[in-house]
Amino acid sequence: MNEGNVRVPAGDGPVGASVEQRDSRWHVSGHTIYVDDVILPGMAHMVLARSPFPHARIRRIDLTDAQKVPGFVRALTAADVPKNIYTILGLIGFGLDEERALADERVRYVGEPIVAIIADTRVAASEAAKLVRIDYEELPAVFDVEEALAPGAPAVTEWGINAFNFDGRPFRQVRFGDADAAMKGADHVVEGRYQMSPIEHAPVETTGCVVRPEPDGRFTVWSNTQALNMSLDLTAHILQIPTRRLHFIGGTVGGGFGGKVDGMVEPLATLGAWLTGRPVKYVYSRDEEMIVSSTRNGVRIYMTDGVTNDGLIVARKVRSYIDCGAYSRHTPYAVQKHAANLAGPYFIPNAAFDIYCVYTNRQPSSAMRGFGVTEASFAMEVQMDRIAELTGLDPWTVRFRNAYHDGDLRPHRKPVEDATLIEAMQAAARLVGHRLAPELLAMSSKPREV
Amino acid sequence: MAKVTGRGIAAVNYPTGMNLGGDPTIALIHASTSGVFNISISSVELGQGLKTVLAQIGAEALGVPLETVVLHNDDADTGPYCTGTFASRTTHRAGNAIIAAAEEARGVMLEEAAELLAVEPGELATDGQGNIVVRSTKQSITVAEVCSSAHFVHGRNISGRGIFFRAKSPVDPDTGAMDPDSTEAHACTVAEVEVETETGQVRVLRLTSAYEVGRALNPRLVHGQIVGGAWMGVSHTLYETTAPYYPLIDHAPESFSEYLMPGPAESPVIEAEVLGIPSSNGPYGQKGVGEMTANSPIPAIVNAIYDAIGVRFYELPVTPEKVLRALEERRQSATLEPATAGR
Amino acid sequence: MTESITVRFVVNGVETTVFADPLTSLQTVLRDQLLLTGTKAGCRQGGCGSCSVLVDGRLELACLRPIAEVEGRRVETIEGLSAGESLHPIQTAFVENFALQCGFCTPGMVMATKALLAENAQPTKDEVIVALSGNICRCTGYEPILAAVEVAASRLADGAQTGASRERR
Amino acid sequence: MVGELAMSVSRYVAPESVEEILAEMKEQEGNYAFMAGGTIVQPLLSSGSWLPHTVIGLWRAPLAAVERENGTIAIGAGANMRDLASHTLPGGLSDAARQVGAPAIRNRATLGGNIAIGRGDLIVPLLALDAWVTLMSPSGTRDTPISEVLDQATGELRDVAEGHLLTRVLVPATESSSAYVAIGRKSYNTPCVASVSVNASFESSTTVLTGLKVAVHGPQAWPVRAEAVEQVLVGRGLDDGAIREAEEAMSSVGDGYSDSVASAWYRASMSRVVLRRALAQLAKGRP
Repeated sequence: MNEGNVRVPAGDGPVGASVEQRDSRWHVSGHTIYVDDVILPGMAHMVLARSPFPHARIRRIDLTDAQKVPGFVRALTAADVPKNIYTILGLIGFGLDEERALADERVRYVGEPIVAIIADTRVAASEAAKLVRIDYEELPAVFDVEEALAPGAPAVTEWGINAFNFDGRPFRQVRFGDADAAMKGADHVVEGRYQMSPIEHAPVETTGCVVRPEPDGRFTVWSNTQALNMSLDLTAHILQIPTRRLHFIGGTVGGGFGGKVDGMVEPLATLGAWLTGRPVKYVYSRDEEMIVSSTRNGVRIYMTDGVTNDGLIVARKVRSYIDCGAYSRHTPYAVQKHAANLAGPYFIPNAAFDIYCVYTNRQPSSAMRGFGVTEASFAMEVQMDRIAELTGLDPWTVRFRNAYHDGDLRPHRKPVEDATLIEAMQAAARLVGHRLAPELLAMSSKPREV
Repeated sequence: MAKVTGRGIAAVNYPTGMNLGGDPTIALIHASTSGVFNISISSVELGQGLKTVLAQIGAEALGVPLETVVLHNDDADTGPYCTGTFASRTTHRAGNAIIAAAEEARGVMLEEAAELLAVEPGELATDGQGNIVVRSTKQSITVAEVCSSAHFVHGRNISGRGIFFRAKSPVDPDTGAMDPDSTEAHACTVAEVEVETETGQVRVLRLTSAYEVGRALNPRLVHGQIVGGAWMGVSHTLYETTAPYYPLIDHAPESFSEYLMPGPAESPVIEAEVLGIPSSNGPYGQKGVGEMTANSPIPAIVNAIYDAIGVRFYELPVTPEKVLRALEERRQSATLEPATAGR
Repeated sequence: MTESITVRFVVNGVETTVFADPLTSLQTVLRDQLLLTGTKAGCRQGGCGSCSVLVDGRLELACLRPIAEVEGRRVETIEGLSAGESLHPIQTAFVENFALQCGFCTPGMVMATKALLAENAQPTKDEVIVALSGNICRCTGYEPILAAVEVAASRLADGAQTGASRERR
Repeated sequence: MVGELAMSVSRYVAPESVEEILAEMKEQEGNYAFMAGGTIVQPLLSSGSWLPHTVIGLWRAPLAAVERENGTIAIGAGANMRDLASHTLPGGLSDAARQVGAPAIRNRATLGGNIAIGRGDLIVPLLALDAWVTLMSPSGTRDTPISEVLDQATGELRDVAEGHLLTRVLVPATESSSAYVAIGRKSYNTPCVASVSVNASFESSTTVLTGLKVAVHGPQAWPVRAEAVEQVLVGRGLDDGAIREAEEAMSSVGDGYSDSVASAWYRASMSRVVLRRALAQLAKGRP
């Protein structure tokens, strides 16, 4: 449908009413079936043997001891995976194939999967996974985003440069107005270096799936993915099977926060079910969720604002390094979103942003609640208080003066619609009993008078 | 041991929908013979109340009671395509898709009712209680009767299809010009903190926010996002990291006892007001609220710490160690201005 | 593998016999053998509280007790609290107060609340906080959960009073 | 353990008497693990991380009694944190037990297990109480100071996990003033950043210390007696100067250690803070 005028609810109908959450009676009674609650006859369990090193070459894999564990069923290695090398954003035509479902020659982060063990019980599979003997040659690793881009840094990627390529540049570029000229003309320059930490999603339910091979050649996949169709498409791609063979069931997730969109478990569990003919459960342990699953991006932001004596930001320059870890996953998307949001809710007439997606030997980072924006908001809003302090204005006034209005152009050149920052700030001030100056109270987000 | 308090503010915007678009979500609706409306969709519930709010939207748009709407989101065989639950997109996308599907299904339902009541469909209204009413005469018929008749008398298929789709925006490689969002939500948060100068521990006492997130389709669910997100904001600001010695990977937490998050004792008082100004394109004027709720608390808390002790922090999380080191550096630095602590 | 043993115990009032490796956790037996999957497995490390159950009336984590040590004991799980539509007052309070989002920690929260209110019918807020300090919720920020426990406590206290006054009559 | 060829657990026993436990120990010749509350061992078994040949369950044998006799309190190693918290044990032992984990953990975690991990929070008050432990083995029984079981110089545990059964802990039923102070990153259910236990005797109606025992976890990766602090304070009153010197002495106990919840620097700093707070508690209530 087209975007346009919206419907208005009837008023006495369900929209606008705080009706009870539909699942809540199921949740409180323990009736909700989460993916780990799918327990099937003959079900085997998958546990991964993983890299203990942040960067290493794999010399040899020896399964002899693992195979001796009572209950061992089968091991999967890179050679078993039909399309082992992929990148998840490849599904929407973005990025280069770079990550392997199972590592073959090199591992690039602690916890990278190498061998998938299938056994009768979870304990047996865990035990066998610990008995997979892997001979490694350790390689130098890099963990800092700026060190990773420096000459001579260990190459994390296969193409040698530890940065994602955006339209021929190692960064995404935004240029609006003339930031250099405006910066020179500014009364003050405020510079800051901000660092967002990598953070674990920590859903109480860990990532997982159960796959049952069906007699018609299909696979029923119970998954706690946040995106059923995306996980289905990725599984079909890695297994090189038509999507008609995959029946994904899910829709109820024990906490996501962006952590369950990487499609890490479904392809391997489906392959395991395919090759063993048994239902296979692959659910992350808590330490896997902590150490292996993707995190929020670590982000370093260098932000420079040119400011007038009136507290108006006339120019902003930003260089951000978004740490994707060993593989880019959804981070190039975060770069785009970061680039689109670096002016925040303010009108900044001159802007120049360079945003890097940097590879390091850290566990891959990916989507998490607000990524691309959360760290930008942190930097921008600390920056606003510094501007207030520098210009002798109070923090409210600086924000009101810079707030965007409907019709203002943002650095990405889309005019602002639905602007309501001023109204939100007026309400917040009222809630905490802060008296705003009359001219601030009189403001609105309506288009500026020309 | 001294405890000093401070107050800080932060204001944020947040885009609704996948950056650049290109992210379809489709809904199908069909009626049963007795007037139950089944919505099929593949959008995943994460606990935010998606199934609840989508059923509310469906019932509202169909004009039928909420309890007669059943929502199926569990099966990618029977549910049509959804890009996924992320990017504060799903209520917006799926909600709009459901409205479109509901309009089509409702149109067929009213055609059937019009034929039964010998009036024009335009003369009919639904009362939301399971009846279809002729506006002028107040003559009515139940939705159940209409659905039965559609199936067994006139062979009408009361169903509807809806999609929400924004074509993917290109990005100009040189200027970064793009269309990144459907709408923008806004929030302003005021944080009050207490810093214990002996240990460097920060306690967030209160987070007060005003949220402008379009029309709240289910106010308690919106409030739940705000409160849970505010707690996560506290957690991100003061506790959480997978790399306590960033950028090094040493001592990465492996369990809930090592990975620090605030418990119920550390939760601040959280108050929020939702303004409810409708957006121009969300279902019933909604905007996405799921992701943004952790964003404004973070800088608000950091700014409040500055207000309390006069030290500005640029790296998250602001651990007690960082606070204590900063305070000790100030104490040891004779050249500094008198501390602003305690003001 | 350790030789499996027969273990007899009572689950939600029902005499139950299982045949299992003695060192299998109660959690695994409840979930995989008895299909009582309301007891969740969020970490299997004793760190999340999602497998909270009552053993002989005391709060325990089902992931930490081997099934051999359940012999002769009385185990209560979330499934024992309600039947069909009829919910326990604690469960009703959670529903009405929106004291959950994804719901994964909820059975554990409800069981921890039950253990608390059995020992301390009118807990202070700090006592509730201590009682729930082993149960992790990543969604709600805890505030609605604390509110639900308060409501549940007052309703159960009212109910208990009603019960007692009936007896007096 | 990683690197060794693990064998699945082959045998599980839960004897009803100490004698039977000793007999089993003798029969298995060291290839066994004890399990009491399950809070430590069960997760390792469930994840396949640690699979000893035999697991000896300690819950059936009578090891949980708390008995007072002749100025000594004998605490069974099987007593759990909830039990310990419900008693009024000297030297902050009950306070420390009350702060271990969360209620469900305290209902299971035992004193013996807390000692056997070598880093348990209860070791701090036990060191400051000069506690002794009773160790039984197939070849005999002996009582040993806890400071010898946990090697103060290296942090290594001797004779607790291997070859010996820790049956009870002996602490003096002291009347002396004591305080236990711990700092964590959160209020509840959180690992200690630093903790200290002090036991003091005073000259009557002054704050002059006639005797003092201080144990701390924070300066070193394991709990230790802080003798340097004791030496500074004994014979002096708890005035600001003495406390400042005591804090300096605490700095000499160790530089702290780093883990996921705190760095060595912060631990060392908080070790001084917990000492300061504990001494303040002692001074409170003195004339």
